[in-house]
Amino acid sequence: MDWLSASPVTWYDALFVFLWGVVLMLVVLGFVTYAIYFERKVIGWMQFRRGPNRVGPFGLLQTVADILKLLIKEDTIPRKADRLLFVLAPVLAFIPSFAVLAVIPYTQKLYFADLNVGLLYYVALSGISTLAIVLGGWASNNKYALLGGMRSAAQMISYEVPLVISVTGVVLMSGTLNLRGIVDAQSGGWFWDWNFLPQIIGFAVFVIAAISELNRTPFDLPEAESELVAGYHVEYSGFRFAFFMLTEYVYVYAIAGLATTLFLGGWHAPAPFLDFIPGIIWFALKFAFIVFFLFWLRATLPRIRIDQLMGLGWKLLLPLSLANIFLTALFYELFQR
Amino acid sequence: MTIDWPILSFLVFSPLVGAAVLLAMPSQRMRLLRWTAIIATLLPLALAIVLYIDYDPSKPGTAYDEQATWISIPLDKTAIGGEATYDLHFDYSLSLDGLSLPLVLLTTIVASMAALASISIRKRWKSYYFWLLVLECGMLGVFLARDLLMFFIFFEITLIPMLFLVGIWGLFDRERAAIRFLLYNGLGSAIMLVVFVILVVTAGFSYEQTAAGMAHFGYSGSYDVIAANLSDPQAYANQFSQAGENPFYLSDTMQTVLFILLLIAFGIKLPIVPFHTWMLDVHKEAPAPVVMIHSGILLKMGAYGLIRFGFFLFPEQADKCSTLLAILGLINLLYGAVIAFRQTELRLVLAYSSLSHMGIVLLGLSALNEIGMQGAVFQLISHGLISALLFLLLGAFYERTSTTKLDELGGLARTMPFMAGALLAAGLASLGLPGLSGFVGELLSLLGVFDSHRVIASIAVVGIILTAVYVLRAVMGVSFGTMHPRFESVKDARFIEALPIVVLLALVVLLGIYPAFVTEQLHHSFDSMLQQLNLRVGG
Amino acid sequence: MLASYLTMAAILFCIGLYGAFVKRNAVVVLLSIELMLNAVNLNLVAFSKYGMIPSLTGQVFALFTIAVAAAEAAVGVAVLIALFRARGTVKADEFDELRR
Amino acid sequence: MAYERTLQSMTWADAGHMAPELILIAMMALLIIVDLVLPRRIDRSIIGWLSLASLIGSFVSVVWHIQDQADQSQESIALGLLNDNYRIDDFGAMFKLLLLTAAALIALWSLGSMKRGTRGQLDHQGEYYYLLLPATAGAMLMTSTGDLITLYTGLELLSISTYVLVGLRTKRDVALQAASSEEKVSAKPAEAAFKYVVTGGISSAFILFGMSYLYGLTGSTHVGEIGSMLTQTVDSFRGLIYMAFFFMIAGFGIKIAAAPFHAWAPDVYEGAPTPVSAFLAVISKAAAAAALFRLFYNLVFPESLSNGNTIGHDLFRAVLAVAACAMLVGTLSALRQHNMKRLLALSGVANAGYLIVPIGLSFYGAHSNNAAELFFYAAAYLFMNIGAFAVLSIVAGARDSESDDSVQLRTFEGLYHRAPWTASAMIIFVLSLAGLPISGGFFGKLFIMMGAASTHAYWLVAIMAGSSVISYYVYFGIVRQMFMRSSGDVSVHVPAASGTVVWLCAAATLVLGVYPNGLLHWFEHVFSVVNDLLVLRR
Amino acid sequence: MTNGGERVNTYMNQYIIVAIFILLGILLPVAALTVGRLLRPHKPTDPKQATYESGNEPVGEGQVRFNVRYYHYALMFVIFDVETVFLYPWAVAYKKLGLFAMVEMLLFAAMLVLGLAYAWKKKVLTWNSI
Repeated sequence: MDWLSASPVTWYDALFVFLWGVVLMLVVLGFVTYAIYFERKVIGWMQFRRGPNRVGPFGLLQTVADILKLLIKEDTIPRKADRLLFVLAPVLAFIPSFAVLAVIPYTQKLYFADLNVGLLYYVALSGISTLAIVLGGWASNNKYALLGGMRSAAQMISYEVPLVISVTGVVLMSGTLNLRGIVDAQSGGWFWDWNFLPQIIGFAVFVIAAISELNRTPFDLPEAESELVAGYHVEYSGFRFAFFMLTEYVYVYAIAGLATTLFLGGWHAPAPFLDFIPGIIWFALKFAFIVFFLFWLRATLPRIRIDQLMGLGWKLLLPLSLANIFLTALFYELFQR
Repeated sequence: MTIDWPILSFLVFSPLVGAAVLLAMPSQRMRLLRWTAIIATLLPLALAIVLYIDYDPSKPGTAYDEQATWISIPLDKTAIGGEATYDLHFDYSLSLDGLSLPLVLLTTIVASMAALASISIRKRWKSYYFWLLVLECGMLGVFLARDLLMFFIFFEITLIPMLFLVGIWGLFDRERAAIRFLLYNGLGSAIMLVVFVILVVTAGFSYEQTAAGMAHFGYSGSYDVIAANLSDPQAYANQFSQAGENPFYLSDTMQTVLFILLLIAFGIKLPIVPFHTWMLDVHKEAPAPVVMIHSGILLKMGAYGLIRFGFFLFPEQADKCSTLLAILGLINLLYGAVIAFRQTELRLVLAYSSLSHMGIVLLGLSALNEIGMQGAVFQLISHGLISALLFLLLGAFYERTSTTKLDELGGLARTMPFMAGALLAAGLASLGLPGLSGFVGELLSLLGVFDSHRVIASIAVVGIILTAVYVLRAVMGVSFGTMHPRFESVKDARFIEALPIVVLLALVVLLGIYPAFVTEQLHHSFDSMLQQLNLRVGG
Repeated sequence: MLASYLTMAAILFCIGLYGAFVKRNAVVVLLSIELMLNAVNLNLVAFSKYGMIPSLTGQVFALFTIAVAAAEAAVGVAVLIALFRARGTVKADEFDELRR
Repeated sequence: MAYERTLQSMTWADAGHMAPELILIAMMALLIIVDLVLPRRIDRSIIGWLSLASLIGSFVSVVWHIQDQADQSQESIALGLLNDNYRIDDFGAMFKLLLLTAAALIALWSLGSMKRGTRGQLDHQGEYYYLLLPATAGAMLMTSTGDLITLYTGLELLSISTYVLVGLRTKRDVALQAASSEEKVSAKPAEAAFKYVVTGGISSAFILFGMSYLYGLTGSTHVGEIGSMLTQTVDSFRGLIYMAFFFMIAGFGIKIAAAPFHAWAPDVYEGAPTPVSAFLAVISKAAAAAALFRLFYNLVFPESLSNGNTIGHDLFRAVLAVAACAMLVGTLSALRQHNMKRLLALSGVANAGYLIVPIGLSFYGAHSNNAAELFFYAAAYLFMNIGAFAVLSIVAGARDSESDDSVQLRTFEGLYHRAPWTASAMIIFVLSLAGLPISGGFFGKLFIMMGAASTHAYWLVAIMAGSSVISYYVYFGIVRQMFMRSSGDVSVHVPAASGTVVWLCAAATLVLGVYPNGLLHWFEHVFSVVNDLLVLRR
Repeated sequence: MTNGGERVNTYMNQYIIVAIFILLGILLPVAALTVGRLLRPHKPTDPKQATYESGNEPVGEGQVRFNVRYYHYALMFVIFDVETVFLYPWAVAYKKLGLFAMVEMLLFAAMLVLGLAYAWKKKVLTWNSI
């Protein structure tokens, strides 16, 4: 949709976008609800368990029930906590996670903000969540929370660097930061025109770094129950805790969308003869695959140690992502010029 | 006889040759070091004597004039257009005239005598003689330099050796004396530098058309150029401009300011009364040979600078200020005399007497006529010799008696007849006894002043009488009267001490009975300046 | 429009300057300096859009400023860490060993 | 008037012209690797020698460039690389030679005074030597900028490298730290570095803030363009222009350590390793002064020419006021100082005052060699100051009592008896610092005074002369300790490298004093204002 | 997209969308928490509000001094994250710039890698304890 291309913007236009935003939000909330359900099911299935199956048909309402529980649960704020920051932290965590969704394009026509620096916008905003996590850990005035917060901050900033550098190769190939532009640059009909094959190193680094950014297994150290009780949100309960949780899953949504856009050709079909299927379907399929992939990893891999984690990020992924850029550039010089 | 090798450069730098030789010597060989230094001071002395004999006042300056480009910086031409050449010019320029000649001779003589008298120095001979020789180089340079920058540099060069000589070999409070010396004289030379810098960028500016049709502009530090420009009504420096577009214009007020600044700058050195305190410290603390040089020559540098840069460059302004100068001179004379009268220490008596005698110099200068000026310069020479002699004797006494207090000294004529006699003679010369050099200087100066400032001259006579009183009181007190028993066994002068005494005394007498020895040379130097003055003031 | 940006930047700059001079916590001092630099960036970017003669140069300049400021902050914090290790405090007014 | 910056990439030829800087940077990279790869037990002096070699190499390439230019044409033409962001001209080249000389001297001296096993040894020897290179490169960058961005980049490259250098600890600091029984342990280098970071940051912010206004008023960061635009816009935005320049003067004032922006200098110099203090005193000052000179000449001077507008004159006057303040404050506050490093820092404040006088002097037919004045004084200051600092490090190095931080004035007690030659060299430096003949410092001051006098700034001449006199007292204190006190007990060992530096500096100071003609002639021969200083867009 | 002015406006309008998203991001938690406040019980007691420390009485300050290592990582992050500020524009424009631009960026990256190698060698990247 060519949002607000007319100028000047009227209040009516703004309201229109707002309502569509609300729609997206509902979609995202629905996604989160059923992503959690799905995750539990997938893991259960992989571990020869059944997963949730009591509440509602096939346990479909399990997550809804969980959310309701959280909503009506008493909300305690520790006496020694820094109240303002404590309250602020989950909100601050959530805002960027939702705001980044503005730039993800679903199809040629379906997108919200068409920023020419879309990728940069994503990267910049997602960095803010780190702040919220540190804030939460600090404001709790609790040793576990603080250490968990610091750890997760260290982890997130460590992996943010390879993450943003790994996509530079994509930017280089498409010559734009606009996410729609990047998808357009991958059009060619066949799936090997997508970025993930030419940018295989970048893609690998991106996936690993993204998982770590999401604090998901095998990189879920900030929430390592066995070491830190529960990490930065140890003092959070009720709906405040829910927002941290929500943030994580919204980011799953965002990262899956981003990966689809950047590496998997967005709404493009894998082969020219499949073009008759609408782009949104292709997008959804790729998106779903990535989400599934994340859950799959969780069921498969053990958590790694923190020193391994940091070492992996700085000593392997960062040099690798840098090398990827120059390999790409060199390749371009040699064969495409 | 014409000397075609750069004798002036040899003269100025010959002490440095000695200094360099000294540096190569082992520092413990006291005798070797001493004799080397003495010989090193004899070298310039010999050269100075040659010059003195050879110098012919009837054709002044031509034979002894050494010039070479030292610093010549091309100013940036692209900024202005490139049609002309520009430069900033400082010359290596030494020149001799009737005014500097006697002072040069005086310098070499006193320096040699001081080197001879330095047997009282007990420590660190090597550095001592080294600095002494450097000092001599600086002093000779001051009297011979004919470029503003050269003059300034030599003037400054004298500071450092004096600093060390006072600060290391002085008496108890030597460091304080040294720092005061440095600060006062530094202030003086800083003021001088300011004046010089202003002179160079205004009066030093000249413009000439060179052969190829190119114009040449430039700043010059040359004394002659500046003097010529200042006296030339057509020069840039004297071209008044309404809108200030002539950056080289020196207004009348500015010239007066410059003259007064020079008066202060050299007045500190001379010293003129409110600026004299540092000089007392040096007299009190420095070792005798250093005081000989200080009182004998360094103070004269102030007077010399005042004459050369103050009076010669700004005769008109000097004329305007002549009453002020005369009053200052009178104050110096009376103040020095009165305070000297009240001193109980021989050192201080002599120090204040120096101050007082410099007052006479100032008086003579303020007359602004030939006779007064000659008197002033003669007084410089004469006082240089006399005070050198007095301090030499003082040092000798102090070495034997370890005191300079008048009430402790007394009756020394009995054990030391020669030295006491010399002291008496020097004292008489100092108070102006006819037949000795002091008389001629005072007489000529006062005669000059009588012409222009009658009242002041009359009062000055009182000062002369006072001088007689305090000098006699001090000298008599030392030589006669009751002798302290602990001085029974002191010995009279050794040969090496007697030698400078005799030489200096002889010169004092010589000048006293044959003053033309000096005045002859001076005669021509003042001519042009007085002409200039008469031209400008009269016309 | 421009005026409000400039005023904002000036205010930020002043706050930063005040903080840099007055604050006792060394970390806050470093932050204040960053604030001043950011005020400059605001100026530059505002000028590059609304200046007398708008041009991209201002944004380029701002990029350079950001990068260099980051390096400066990094060194600043590194130095502060070293200092903290030796002194066990980040209170700027306890850094008084010099001039004693 | 707005122009679009065409995208201009660097070419190999440009790289050739930038060789002096590139050599330094490349060598730094190389040395970092060498330092990382070499085993611990190997003495890091090797890195010192290598960085000395690269400084010399850079020097040679600058000389080669000047020579090359001279061969090609009568009037050397300045090159503007990368859209005139970077100026290869003789003004820059000259100052680069100066900076490289200083850096090389400092490196050589460090090889003596920070030798392994001595108490002057640094904890991070390798880092020290290779950080000298980017710092110098940054300073060089500052001298040849045609654009505010480049200027800022150079400034920060210099600053950030020096922040680290200041904070390096010597063995002595460690020993002091171990020896002090107090709860607060010694952390002088870190403290100094922190203070420097803070003031340096503030100064960058000031400079940038000023620059941002200049950019806003003219839409360009190219100094030539700003200069020509300013003459047009000057009437409508007086206030902003004043503000922009005052901020920049303040910022550069901090960098140059000119009073009243000098408060950091004594602390930082005291805490830093001595060669680093010298580096700050000489290279930072000279580079900032050169940059400020070019800036003022291009930005303010065109405006001051146009009739009726007085902003230029006011700004020049402001610089002169800072200069005067620096001279007076520097000397006066040095009077009561007993710590040698702080004393030299304050003397540096005073000298900074002299250094920026030529920037503030107006430029017209009767006075056109401001650049030469600045250059000569910077050269003289370089030698005398590095010399003095080197002597200080030699003297302090001899003392190893652990409770004493050994840079007090009394450390010099009786130096003449312990090390007569070093003391004699110190005399030369002290004379030069005080501005007494025959020394480079004297002529430097003299030329600046002549300049001031020929633009009729007589008040400034008086202040210069006056502060010189006051400074006699300061420097006499050192002389007094060295020559007039009885011998101290500690014998002085002069490391060969440090000794060489001291004597090179002493000789250079004397040569500049006896024959200033040489340097100045050369400068005037190579340099021409229109070609080398004005950054005009072609 | 007919003229420049309109293009600029469209460009700005995209940020209005972003602003709306941020607004929504704020609204949801505010709304949810407000609703939650109406629904949930509020019966604070002392033990409930005590800081959690595995059931023990809390010992000492909660905001303990943490390892300086975190700062090291922060420093590294600052340096490398800012690098991307330069990498992105470079990457976008790379095709227009040519080989020399690559060399330049290579040098730039090499400097940073040098920094990384330095940190590596100095054991900044090695995590030990806490």
